[in-house]
Amino acid sequence: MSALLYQNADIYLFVAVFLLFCGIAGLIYRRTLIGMLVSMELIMNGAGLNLIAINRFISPDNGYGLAFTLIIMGIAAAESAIALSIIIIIAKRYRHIESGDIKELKY
Amino acid sequence: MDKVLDLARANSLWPVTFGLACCAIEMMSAAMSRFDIDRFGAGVFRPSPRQADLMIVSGTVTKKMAPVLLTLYDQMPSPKWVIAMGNCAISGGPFVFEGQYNLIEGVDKLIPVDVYVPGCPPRPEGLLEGFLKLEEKITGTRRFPGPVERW
Amino acid sequence: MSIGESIFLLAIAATMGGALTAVFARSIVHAMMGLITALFGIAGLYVYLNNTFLAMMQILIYVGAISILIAFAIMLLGPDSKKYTGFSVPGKLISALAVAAVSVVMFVRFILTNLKGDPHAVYAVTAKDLGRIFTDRLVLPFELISLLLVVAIIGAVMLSISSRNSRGDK
Amino acid sequence: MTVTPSSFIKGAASLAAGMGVTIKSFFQPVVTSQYPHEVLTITPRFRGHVMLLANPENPSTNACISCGICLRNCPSGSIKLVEGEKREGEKRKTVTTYILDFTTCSQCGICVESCTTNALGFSGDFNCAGFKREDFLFDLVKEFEKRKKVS
Amino acid sequence: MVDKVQAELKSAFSDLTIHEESYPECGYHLSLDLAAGDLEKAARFFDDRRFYLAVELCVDYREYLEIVYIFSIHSSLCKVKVTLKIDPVNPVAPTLSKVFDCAWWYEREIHEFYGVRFDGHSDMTYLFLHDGIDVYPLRKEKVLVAEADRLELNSFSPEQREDSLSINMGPQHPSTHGVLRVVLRMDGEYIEDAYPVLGYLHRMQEKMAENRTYQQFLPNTGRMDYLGAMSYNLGYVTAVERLVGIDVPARAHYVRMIATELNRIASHLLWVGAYLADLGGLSPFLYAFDDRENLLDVLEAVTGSRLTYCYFRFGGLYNDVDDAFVAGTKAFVARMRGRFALYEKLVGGNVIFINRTRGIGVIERELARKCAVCGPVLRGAGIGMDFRKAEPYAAYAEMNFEIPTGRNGDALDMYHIRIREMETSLDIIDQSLARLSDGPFMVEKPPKKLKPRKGDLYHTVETPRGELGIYIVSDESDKPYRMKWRVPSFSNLMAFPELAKGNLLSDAVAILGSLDLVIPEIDR
Amino acid sequence: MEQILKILDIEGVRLAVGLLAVFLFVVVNALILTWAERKVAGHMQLRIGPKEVGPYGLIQPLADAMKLLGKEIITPRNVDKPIFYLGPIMIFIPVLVAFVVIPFDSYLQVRDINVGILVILAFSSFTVLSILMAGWGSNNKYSLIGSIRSIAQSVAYEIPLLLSLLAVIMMTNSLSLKDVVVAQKGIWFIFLQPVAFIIYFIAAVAETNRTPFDLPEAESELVAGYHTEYSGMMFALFFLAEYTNMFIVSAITVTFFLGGYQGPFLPGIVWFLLKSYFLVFVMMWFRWTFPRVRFDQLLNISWKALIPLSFINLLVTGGLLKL
Repeated sequence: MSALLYQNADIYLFVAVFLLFCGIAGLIYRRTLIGMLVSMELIMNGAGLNLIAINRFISPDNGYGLAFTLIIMGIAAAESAIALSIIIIIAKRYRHIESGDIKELKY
Repeated sequence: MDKVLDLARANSLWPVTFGLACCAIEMMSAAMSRFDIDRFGAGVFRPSPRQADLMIVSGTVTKKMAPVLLTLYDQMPSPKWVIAMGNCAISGGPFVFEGQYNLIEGVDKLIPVDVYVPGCPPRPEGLLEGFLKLEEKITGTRRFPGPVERW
Repeated sequence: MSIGESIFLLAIAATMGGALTAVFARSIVHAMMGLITALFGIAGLYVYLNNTFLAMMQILIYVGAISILIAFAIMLLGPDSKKYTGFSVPGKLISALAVAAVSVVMFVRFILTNLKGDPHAVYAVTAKDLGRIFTDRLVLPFELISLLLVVAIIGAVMLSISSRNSRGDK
Repeated sequence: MTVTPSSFIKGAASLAAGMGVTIKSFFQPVVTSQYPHEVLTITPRFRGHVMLLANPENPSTNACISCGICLRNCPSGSIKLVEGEKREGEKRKTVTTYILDFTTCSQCGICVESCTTNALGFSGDFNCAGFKREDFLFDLVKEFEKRKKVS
Repeated sequence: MVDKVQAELKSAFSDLTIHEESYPECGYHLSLDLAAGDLEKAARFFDDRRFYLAVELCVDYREYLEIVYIFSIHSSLCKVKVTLKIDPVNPVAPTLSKVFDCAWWYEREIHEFYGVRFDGHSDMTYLFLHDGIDVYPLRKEKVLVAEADRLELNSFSPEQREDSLSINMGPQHPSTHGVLRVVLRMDGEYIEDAYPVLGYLHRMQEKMAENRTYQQFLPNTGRMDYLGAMSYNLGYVTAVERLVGIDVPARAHYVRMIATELNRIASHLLWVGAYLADLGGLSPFLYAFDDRENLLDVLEAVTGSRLTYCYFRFGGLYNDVDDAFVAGTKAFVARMRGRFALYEKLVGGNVIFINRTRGIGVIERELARKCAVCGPVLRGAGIGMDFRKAEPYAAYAEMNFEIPTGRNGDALDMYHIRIREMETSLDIIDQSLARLSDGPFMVEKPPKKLKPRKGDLYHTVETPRGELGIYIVSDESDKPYRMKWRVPSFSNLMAFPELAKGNLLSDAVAILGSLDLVIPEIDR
Repeated sequence: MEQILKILDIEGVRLAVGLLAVFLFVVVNALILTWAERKVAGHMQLRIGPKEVGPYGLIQPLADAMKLLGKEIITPRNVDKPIFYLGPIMIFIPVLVAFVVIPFDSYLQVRDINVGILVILAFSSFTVLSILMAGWGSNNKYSLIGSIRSIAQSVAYEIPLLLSLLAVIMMTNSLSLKDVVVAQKGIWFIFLQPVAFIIYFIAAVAETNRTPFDLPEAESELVAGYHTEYSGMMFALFFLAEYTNMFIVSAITVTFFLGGYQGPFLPGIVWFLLKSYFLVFVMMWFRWTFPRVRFDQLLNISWKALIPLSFINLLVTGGLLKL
C-alpha cells in the first residue's frame, strides 16, 4: 500500500519552510509594526508545523512535539499581547506605527 | 412567482425608525399594545434604512431635513414604499402660510408617496388603514374588511 | 485522488496562499485575513498529522485569541487603514523572489534527505498523555511558559494603565 | 461598580422581580384591539374632518347659510371655498359648494365654534387613507348628500 | 427680594432709572433700559446674586431693535427685564455668553433671525435655518442676509481631526427621539465634545404668531410640544387672558388643571417608556403606552383628540366635561396608583437600570443656573423650583402638593422625580376633582375679537419639561406684534454638551434621554 | 486503496447529507424562532404579535424570508468588498461545525469527535471574526464601534465560558460530548455544578449578543451595530446566524448541564429539543425584560464577577474530586 499524499513528511516540511521564509520576507519588508507582528506569527507557525511533522514521522509514540508546539503557542500569545500593547502606545504617541520612524523609546 | 413575492412583501413591511414630529408618537402608538401593528408583520422597526422596506414620513419635512430624508430614501433597498402620515407630510399641513421659508409643502415633492394618511395627527387606526391600503396596492386585492362606508 | 487528499491539498493551498497574502497584501486587514487563512490551513495540516487536539488548540489560540487581538489593535488604531500599510513594489518583488528561491532550494534539499519516517503510524497523543508529559518530563518548560504568560499579562496591563493615565493628563 | 456578595444577591433578586413582571404579563390577556376586525368605540367628540350638519328643522337639508365666517376664521386656510345661492321660498342662502382641504386642517375646532348656525360638526372618520393627495379635498355638500343616503 | 434687588441696582447703576412694573400685568417686577456698555456689568451683577438668564430675545420695533433679557431667580419670585436698544441698520450688540452659557445659544438664534451680530461671541454659525435662506425671517421689513453672515450660513460640518472620530448622532437616529442632530467627537468610545445641530424641525411658529390672530394661533401651541400639548395650551391661554384681562370661571380652572395634569402624566409615562427603550429595555415602553392609552381614552372623550389638543379657549373651555369624564378620571387615578409598584419592580429596582443611570449626567447647581436648566432636570439637581408653586396660574395656588427634588442630579434622580411627579399630578387631580362643582365652563361673553392693551407680558407656566415662558408684545391689533416662546427643552439641551463630555457613547444616550427633549419644541 | 476510497466516499455522502440536514435545520429553526420571538415578545407586552399572516401568524417568518430574498442587495460605496461579502458567510462556519458534534440523540450525532467540546469552542471565535469583518468592511463608524465592542466582549466572555465547561469536563474526564451526556445518566450536572451552569448561561447570552448584552448591535446607540450597512439577504444571514447561535448555546447548555437527550417516556430527540427551546425561551424572556448594560459594566461583570467565580468553582470542583 503506497503512502497517500498526506503521509509524506516532505510536504509538511516544505510548507513549514515556506512559512518561515514568508515570515522573514514580511519582517524585512513590512514597514509597520503590526505587519511585522503578523509575519512573526507565520514564523512561529512554521516552527510548530515542523515540530509536529517530525514528531509524527520520526518518533510517533511520544508527545514531545505536541508539547513544544503548545509551548510555542503560549509564547506567541504572550508575545503578541505585549507587542500589541506596545504598538497601541506607540500609535497613540507617534500617530503612526512605522518602525523606521520610531527613533526613541522614551515613554 | 411574482404574485407570491408580492404577497410576501405586502405582509412583511418593515418600517424604518424615522420619527419626525407629532405623528411619530401616534406611529409608536400603532406599534404598541393597543393597536399592535406587528399583527400584520409590520412591527419590526429597523433603525437602519438598509434593512427597511417602508418609510413612514411622520411629520413636517423642513428644507433642512429634506436632504437627509432623501439620503435615507436612497439608502433603502428597492422595492420600497412610502407612507405620508399626517397632514404636514402630505401638504405641509397647518404650517403653510404665505411667505413661509422653511417647509417642504408635501413630501411627495421629494419622493414618490404610495399612501397618504391625513389627520393631525391621524389616529393609529388611520395608520393601520394606511398599511392595509398599501397592502392593497402591492397585491392588488384587499384581504381585510374595509372601513365602514360612511358616505 | 481521494477526497482526503484533495482536502489536504486545499489545506496546503490555504496555508501558502494565506501566508503570501499576509505578507504581501496592501491593506493590513487583508493581511490579517490572510494570516487567519494560513492559521486555519495549518490547523487542517495538524488534523492530517493525527493531532486533532492540537488543531483545535491552534484555532482556539491563534484564530480565536491572537488574530482577534491583532484585529482589535488594528481597529483601535483607527479606521484609516491606509496609514498603516506601506510596501514598495520592488521590495515586494525581491522578497517574493527570495522566498520562492529559498523554498525551492529547501524543498529539493528535503527530497534529497529522504526523511521518510513511518508514514503509516497512527498513534495519536491523547490529552491524558499530554498531561503526563507536562507534569512529568516537561514540568520546567511548562512552569516557565506559565510564568511568561503571567509576566506578559502583567506587562500588558501595566502598559495599558499607563496609557490610560496619559489620556487623563491630556 | 464593585460586586459584593450582598449586592450580587440583591441585583439578582431585582432581575428576578423584573422577570416575574414580564412572565405574569405573558399569561395575562392581551389588550389589543384588532383594528380591521373590531373597532374601538370612537367617542362622539372625536375630531375627524369637518362635516355639515343637518338643519334641525328640516333634516334633509344642511344648516349652512354660506356666510363664510368659518372660512375667515380658519387658521390654516383649509376651507377653500364656500358658495351659496338664494333659492326661492327660502329665507336664507343655501350652500352649493363647500370645499375643505383636509390635508391642511389641524382639527382645532375654531370653525365649528365660530359657526353661527351650528352647521358644522366633526365627523367620526378616524381611518381615512388614500392613494392621492386630492382624495382629501372634500366637497362637504356632496358628502352631506351621500351621508344622508347611507344613513 | 424685589426691593432688595432694586436698592442694590440703584446703588450699582446710579444714573439709571429703574422702572417698577406691575407684576400681574407684565409678569416681571422691574425693568431697566441699558446702554451697550453697561450690559456686561449688569449681567455680572445678576450673576453675583445667583440670578439666571431665563431668556434672551429680540423684538423688531422698526425704528430700533430691542434685545430683551429676562433675569429670574430660583429662590424666590423676582423677575427683571433688561432691554438694550440697537441700531437696525448695523445691528451689533455685546455678548453675554461669557457670563451665562445659555446666552451663547440665544444669541445665535437672534443672529440668524434678526441679523444682530454679537461682539465677542465665539461661534455665530447658523443654528436653526437651512442653507438656502436669504432673509432674516423675523425682521418686520425684508432684510437680506449680510455678506458676513452668508459665510456662516453653511450649517455645521465637523472639523476633522486625525486622532478622533466624529460621529453624527442624528438627525435620524433611534436615540434622539426625532430629528435632533448631535455631532460627537469621539476618542475611542469616549466623547470629547458634543455639538448639537438644530433646526431640522423648525416650523416657523414665532413667525406664524405674527401673522395670525390670537385665536388662530391656538392650534399651533399644541404642536410645539406635542407631548405636553395641554400645558402649552394652558400657558398660551392664560397668558393671553392675563394680557387682555379675562377672569375665568372656577369650573374651567379645575377642568383645565385636571386635563393638564393628565397630560403631564401621559408625557412622563411616554418618557419612562422611551428612556427605557434608549437603554435597551423595550417592554416597559409598551407597559407605559398601555397606561397612556387608558389615559388618552379619558382625554379623548372630552377633547376629541389624542395628542395635539386644542381644548382650552380664551375664557374657558371648548366644551364642558360630563360625569363620564369624572368617573373615567377617577378610574384612571385608581389604576395608575397601582401601577407604580410594577414600574418599581420592572424599572426602578432593576440593578441594570440603576447601574446604567446612577452617577450619569450629574447636573451641578451652577451648571443648572448658567444654562437656565428647568423642570424635572432642575429639580433633579436639588433646586425645588416649580412654577405651579412659585408663580401659580389657573388654580394651582389652592392645590396642596409637594415638589419632588433629587439629591445627586443624575439620571437616576430624573427617573425618580418623574415618577414622583406623576404621583403629585395624581394628587392634584384628586383635589381638583373634589372641588369640581357645577357652574359655567366659559365666561359669560366669550370675546369675539381680542384686542389687548399695548405693552408686553412675560408669562411662565410649568410644562412637563419645565419652564415655559411666553413673551408677548402687543400693538393693540388682533395679532401679536411679537411672540417669543422660551421653551424648556432648549435650555435643557444647552446643558447636554457639558454633561456628555468625557462620557461613554452609551452614557450620552442615557443623558440625552434623561433630559427628556422634544425636538419641535426646541426648533419651534 | 480502494477500500479507503470507498470509505471516504461514504464519508463524503454522509457529509453531504449531514450538511443538507444542518442547512434545513438552520433555516427551519430560524423561522420558528423568529416567529416565537415575536409571539413571546407580543404576549409579554400584552399584545398579540404576528397574527394575520397565516394561522397564528405562522407564515409570517416565511413571508419575511421571501421578502428579504427578493430585496435589492445594496453595496454601499467605499466598502472593502471581499471582507464585506465574506462577513455574513463566515458567520455560518461555527454554526455548521457545532451541529456536527452535538448529540441530538444517542444515535443522532454526525460525528462523535473525542475533542468535541474543543471543536465548538474553537470555532465559536469565528462568529466574532465575521462580526469584525462586517464591521470593518462596512466602512461605517457605527459598524466599526459595534465590532470593536463585539471583540472586547467575546474576549472577556470566552474565558468564563471555557472555565465553567472545564469544571464539567473535570468531572467526566472526557472532551467528547457524548461521554458528557452519558455521565449524566444518574443526576444532571446542573445540580452538581449550579454555579458553572449560571456562569455558562450568562456568558452564553453574552456570546450570542442577546439583551442585556447586545452591545454590538445596540439599537439606540449604534443604529444597528455591525450590520448597519447590510441589506436584503446578507442581513438575513446575520439574522439566521443569531437565531441559530441561540439554539446552539442552548443545546450545549442542555448537553452539559441538563442531561442532554436523556429523559423519561419521550424519545431522546424530543427531550433534547424541549430542553433547548426552553432555554431559548429563557433568553427571549431576558431580552424582553431587561435594559442593556453599559460597555464597561459588561466587561466588569465578566472580569470581576464571572471569571473569579469560575476559577473558584474550578478549584472547588478539583478539590472535591480529589477527595
